[in-house]
Amino acid sequence: MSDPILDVQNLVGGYGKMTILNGTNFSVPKGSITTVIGPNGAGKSTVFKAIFGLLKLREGKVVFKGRDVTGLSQRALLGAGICYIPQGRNIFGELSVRHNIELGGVAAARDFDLAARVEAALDVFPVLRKKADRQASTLSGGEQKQLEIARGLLLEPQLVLIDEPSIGLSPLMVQQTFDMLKQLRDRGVSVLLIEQNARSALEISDYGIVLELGRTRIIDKADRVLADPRIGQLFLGGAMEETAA
Amino acid sequence: MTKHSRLLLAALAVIVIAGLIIIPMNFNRYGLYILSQWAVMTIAAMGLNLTLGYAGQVSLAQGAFVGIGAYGAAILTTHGWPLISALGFVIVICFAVGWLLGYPALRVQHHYLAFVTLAFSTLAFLVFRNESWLTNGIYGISNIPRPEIFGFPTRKPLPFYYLCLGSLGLVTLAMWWLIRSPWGRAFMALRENPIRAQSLGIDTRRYTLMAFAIGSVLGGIAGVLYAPLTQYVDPVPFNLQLSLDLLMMVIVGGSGFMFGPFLGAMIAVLLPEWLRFAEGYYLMLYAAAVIVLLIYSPSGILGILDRYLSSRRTQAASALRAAAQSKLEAAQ
Amino acid sequence: QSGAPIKIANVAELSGGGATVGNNWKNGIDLAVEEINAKGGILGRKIEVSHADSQSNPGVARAQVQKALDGEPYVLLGPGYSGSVKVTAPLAAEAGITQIMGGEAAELTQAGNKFLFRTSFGQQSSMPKVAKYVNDELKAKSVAVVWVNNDFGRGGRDVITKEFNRLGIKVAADLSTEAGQADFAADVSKIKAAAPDAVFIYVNEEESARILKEIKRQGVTAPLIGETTLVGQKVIELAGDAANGARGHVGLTTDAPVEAIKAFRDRFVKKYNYVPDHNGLKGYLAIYMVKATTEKMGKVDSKAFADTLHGLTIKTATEPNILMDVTFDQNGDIDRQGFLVEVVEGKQVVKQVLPKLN
Amino acid sequence: MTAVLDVRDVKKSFGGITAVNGVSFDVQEGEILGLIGPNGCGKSTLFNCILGQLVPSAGEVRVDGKLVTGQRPSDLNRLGVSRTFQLLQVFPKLSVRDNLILAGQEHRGSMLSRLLGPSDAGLTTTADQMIGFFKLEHLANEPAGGLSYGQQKLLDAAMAFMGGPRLVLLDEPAGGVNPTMLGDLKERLIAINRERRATFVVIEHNMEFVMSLCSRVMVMAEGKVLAIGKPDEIRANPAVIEAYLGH
Amino acid sequence: MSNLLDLIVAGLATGAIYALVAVGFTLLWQTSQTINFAQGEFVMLPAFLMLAVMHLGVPFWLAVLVGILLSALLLGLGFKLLLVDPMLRHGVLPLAIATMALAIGIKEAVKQFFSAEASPFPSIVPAGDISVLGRAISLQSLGVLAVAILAVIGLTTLLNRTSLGHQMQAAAQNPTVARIIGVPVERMILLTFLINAVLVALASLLITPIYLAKFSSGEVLGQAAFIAAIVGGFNQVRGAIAGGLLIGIVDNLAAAYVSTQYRAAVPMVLLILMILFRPQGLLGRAEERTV
Ligand SMILES: Nc1ncnc2c1ncn2[C@@H]1O[C@H](COP(=O)(O)OP(=O)(O)OP(=O)(O)O)[C@@H](O)[C@H]1O
Ligand SMILES: Nc1ncnc2c1ncn2[C@@H]1O[C@H](COP(=O)(O)OP(=O)(O)OP(=O)(O)O)[C@@H](O)[C@H]1O
Ligand SMILES: CC(C)C[C@H](N)C(=O)O
Ligand SMILES: [Mg+2]
Ligand SMILES: [Mg+2]
Repeated sequence: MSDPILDVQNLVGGYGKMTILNGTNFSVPKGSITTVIGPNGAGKSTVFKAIFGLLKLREGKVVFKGRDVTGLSQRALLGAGICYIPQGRNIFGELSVRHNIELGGVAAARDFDLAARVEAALDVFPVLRKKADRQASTLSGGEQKQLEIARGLLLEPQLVLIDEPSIGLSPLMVQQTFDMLKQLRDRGVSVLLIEQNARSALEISDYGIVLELGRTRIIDKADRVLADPRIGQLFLGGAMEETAA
Repeated sequence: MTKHSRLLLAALAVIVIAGLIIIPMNFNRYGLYILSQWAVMTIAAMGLNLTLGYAGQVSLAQGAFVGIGAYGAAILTTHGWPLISALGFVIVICFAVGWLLGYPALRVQHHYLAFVTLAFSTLAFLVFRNESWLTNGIYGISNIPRPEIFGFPTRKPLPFYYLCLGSLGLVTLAMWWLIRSPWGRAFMALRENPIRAQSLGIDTRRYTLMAFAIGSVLGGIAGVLYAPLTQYVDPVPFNLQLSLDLLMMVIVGGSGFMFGPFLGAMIAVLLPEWLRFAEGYYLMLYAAAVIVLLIYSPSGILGILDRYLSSRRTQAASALRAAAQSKLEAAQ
Repeated sequence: QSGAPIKIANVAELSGGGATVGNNWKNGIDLAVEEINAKGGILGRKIEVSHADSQSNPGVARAQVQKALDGEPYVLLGPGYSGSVKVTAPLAAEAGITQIMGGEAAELTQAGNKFLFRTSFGQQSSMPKVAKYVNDELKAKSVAVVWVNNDFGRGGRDVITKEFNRLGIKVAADLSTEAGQADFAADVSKIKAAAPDAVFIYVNEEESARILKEIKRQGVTAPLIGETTLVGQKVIELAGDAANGARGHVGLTTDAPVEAIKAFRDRFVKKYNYVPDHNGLKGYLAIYMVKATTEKMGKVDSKAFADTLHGLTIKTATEPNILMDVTFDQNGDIDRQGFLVEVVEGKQVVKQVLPKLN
Repeated sequence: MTAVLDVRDVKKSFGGITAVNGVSFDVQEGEILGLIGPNGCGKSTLFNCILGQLVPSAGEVRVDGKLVTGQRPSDLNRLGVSRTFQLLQVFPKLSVRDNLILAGQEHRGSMLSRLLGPSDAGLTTTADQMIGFFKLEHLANEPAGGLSYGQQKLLDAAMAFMGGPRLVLLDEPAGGVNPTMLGDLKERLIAINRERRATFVVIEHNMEFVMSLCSRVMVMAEGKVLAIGKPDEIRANPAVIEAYLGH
Repeated sequence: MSNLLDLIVAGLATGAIYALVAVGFTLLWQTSQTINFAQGEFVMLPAFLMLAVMHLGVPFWLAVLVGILLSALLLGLGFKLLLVDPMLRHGVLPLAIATMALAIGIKEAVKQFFSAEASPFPSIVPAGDISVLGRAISLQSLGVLAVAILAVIGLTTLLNRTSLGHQMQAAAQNPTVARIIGVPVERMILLTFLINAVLVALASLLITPIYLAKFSSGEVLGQAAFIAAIVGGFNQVRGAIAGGLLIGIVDNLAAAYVSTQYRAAVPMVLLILMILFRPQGLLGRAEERTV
């Protein structure tokens, strides 16, 4: 693999006494789209939380552009050029759509042209422009997701952590979103993506990572992962089932 | 829960109950009075714990129901009714009023609900104070008799304490049954996610009203014991402060835990007494103690225990996950 | 045994709505105890007072009195709120312990309790004097009555209304107010609308100050009359100019033209840094009542205490710190000099001394 | 034969915005109807109008021929209509098993018998079957709030099946669910459909899932019905491709 | 009729006081979702701090400054660090209860270390009345009203028009998400409490000359402000003004035309009706949400 922008080393951590990540290792090559797949409950989202400093790690390191960023504040991580768009609904329902987007620029540097970026974001998502002055909670599920993506990308990050963006988006919008990620890559931005929509995601990706029970099982070029016969079996989550029974 | 820990719990329960029966036998009047007060307040707090802790309906009116119960008992027993029939009367009244008070909860929640019930508390106080023809107003009702239970007089402090303790026991049993029944689960559903609950066929209206009505009845029962305990009822103790105190008992003890109110009432009723040695500073100490307790465990005293138990459970689940992992590793 | 301290228990409103009352009372007690102990105590025995807080709540008062009685005190002092007195008096009576309290409600001493004593005039004796003054001096035909809606205020209002009725004075407005009330605009505008010949005001000190200010603002000119709580030093301090012209009957006041009281006031201010209200005097006197009674018996005997105090007259000649001659009747009510005062240019001026009856 | 669900001219507007603009359709017993359409076209709002979460501004909803417009969700549920929501909606502090028991208990006995009867309303076995089916055994006693997104989504769907419903409305049940589990979900859905002749309406953006599951698909756009028909017809409909599917 | 006008003007004066206390109340809700049961005590305390400083022989104006500073330190920074930080994540109730305890603590401390007596407090607004609609209204009351309105205008602008304000609201609505997008949540909360602390200090300065400095004066104020905040609309700072003034007027009209014994009931009934039929308050907006 080429020069990594992000290097995740031996992460151990979880929720309370529950250990979810048990020595997770992988790295994200610079200027690539890397997709993480794995069964439900594998710990994919947990890895993202760990990278973004939202999970107390018991062990391990997160290295971004050669610098140890483990446990930095979110503001610092944003400043360093990482952004995180989590799974589920994460908007400020009582604020207007526009204000929600603008808040994406909170961590911006002083010389950052926020207004222009907001306009650009509204260009990318015409629905949001149409509803810019509405209370964000009145948006439909998919529109809220678009809002989150627009807000998350406002700062022009170097590394995007994006957790299942396709949930709730119409096929057309999924396509658009994936196209957007591709464009980002073409501009040199690195993307770390989690998707259950594995096939489409891997198709646009350079690398694929399969995560199970908190550990990376396969790390390879995306097309090879797609073709890997083990994938089908892994998605069954077989091991878990046996132990629990 | 393992069999072992269940046995341990049963043993603990027996010891506590025996303690509550035996130790006070050589208490002085004051000690018995305070303990009786604890039992009475525990009953009222248990009612609020149902409404608030389990069903998630914020109420600042529980004190008013204690008042309704106390006035009901005071008025009726001074007119020659036996306490038990006064109790019956109060239960019916509190159920009905509690049910009605629940209606606003169908429209508004959280702090808005808190304020509607706050308003009710204030109104109840004004009625107690202003409707002299019924309540004797600010002068209050004195010479409230203590009852005879199965021919045993409870005029003396010790028998009356046993009456309070016995009532607490009965109420606890009933509450335990209620909470572990499907009703209990429905109440919690109301608290956790009313919208989802509705779509699962849970008649949130009826359960909300029930939560208010039953909780209020417990407030009323506490009041029925309060009147013969102090043998004098006036409006002052039933102002908003009592409702706030009861709320505090629930939260400090651990809201949504069966035995939270027992501990909460202990903090609210017994702790200030223990702190009296500090004289002018005792209420300051008390306030500080409550604050420190909440800082240490915002989910209340039983929250500490709960954290411990759930971390043990999580540990077990974590071990299971680790086992699965090594199996997976081995399979490769 | 004879050298052991005499234990006295005080239960009072040290916190809550009555804290001002209770703390004055407590301070008065402590001052008296300090004086007595400094001079060797009562019959050679020191006094030891325990203070307990009733939180201004009758239920708590009952618990605290119970606790105090469990400790078998020589005498029980307090509480100051009539309601709290009412719940606790039966307990003390049952235990056979004398209770010297601060309540003013008329009914307290009318229930035949043989162990309960006042430190101030009950409303049944103060209100008729006020009514008489309104009738004889002000020649008012109609009055507005403003009272605080607790047992103190309501009690006073009930007695005075009866007196006014008896004298043929019309109650033109009957206004209840709340403890802690800040805005009296509506009440005063009602007074104004009723256009009475006089206004009777029976509320706590701070509220007195506020209503006086509002009365001044709205330009009500009818004479204002009240009781101790209308014309006290505190009210004058808080109300400023607005207090001028207010009159009232006062049983105990630190402004009384009595040397002993002035001296008391100085001692109190020296110790506590503020001028006490009548509750401070009441607490102080309670302790000297204990002293005088005990010395009269010649022994410390809690059983005989109440009997001795009934019918007892304590004279300043024998006990200077009783401040004014006083007699206790069979109900525990007091007979003592009283004063009719008026606030003139920010000073309480005694207009008339109402002599002790017998 | 009357339709299980009959929706006539339902409209819903919020202030000036018309989210659902006169939608009519019906669903026959045993049918699985797919509901697709671009984001914000009014699908969820339509569900909410049918199920009483929102009161429609106009129009009628009938279940088994009975007019139910504006009825409370809980009453509808006890008529045998259940649903899931687009956003996660579980009871976070209750255990997974309690979530499921709760989902079925109101369909057992009367209010009184539920108070006096057994604490699980006799549903533990059914609940555990459901848990087994969605491979959540190891989490059965965990609070539902600690489940991963996909797991909660599955639990949510499982809850909709607990009361033995006749008509189930699912709002994006597949979102975030792993493809393998999605197969299981589909299987379960079809089994319930076959065994109990339960009827389904499924909002979903996952075309594979919709097209392989549904007998008919309805497409909405801008609050209106754009097309309704067999999956193949819909897939080939140029208007649908334009508005929704893309290429 | 003239009587009615009298009552309304007088009600405005009292209402202004309620409004001023209520502003901080709604601010705390809107920017940290906390309910401060000690808000009344927060208004009571700074006056005593100023009095204490004055006892040391410090001139009034300096004492005022020191009082505001101390208040920011104690009621702003201290409050946030000690109570809010550990409890904020656990929902509204534990913190609300802790503030109830805090209210007891503050009252008792003032009583114990200062006095149980009421004392007068110098007014920074000159005494005297001016004529409004032909009625006398005191300059003090007008001062209170002016400050309340200024505070509301300032805060509304801050919250709705500035990025800082949006960040504050975001931090309150969903701290986790706010953090993710880089809002310094801690700092926003601190700012909230500092603003509130300064506001209560100002309120104390203006209100105490009217209410007198007394350990218990926060009780009435706190409750009135509470009700005013709800009636006006809890989630809108400007609702506090409307709610406060309305409660002040209604209270007076109730006393005059309903019954003095039940005067406290009338605002309560108003409150209940308000909540049932317009829960978002007079000027609040509905908290909408899609399911
Ligand atoms: N807040 C939490 N508290 C406790 N346990 C949690 C919490 N969040 C997740 N878990 C547990 O951690 C494990 C991994 O969760 P995570 O959300 O990382 O899974 P995921 O791989 O993202 O799954 P999905 O594809 O469903 O989103 C799950 O078993 C889940 O039960
Ligand atoms: N409470 C509301 N107030 C105002 N507008 C609303 C409200 N709820 C929904 N809307 C609007 O109604 C339209 C339809 O929303 P709906 O949630 O039904 O869309 P949907 O088809 O479910 O979309 P998605 O696929 O993104 O979930 C949207 O434009 C939305 O903004
Ligand atoms: C408020 C006080 C003056 C109380 C009064 N001593 C009473 O009798 O209740
Ligand atoms: Mg996930
Ligand atoms: Mg939707």
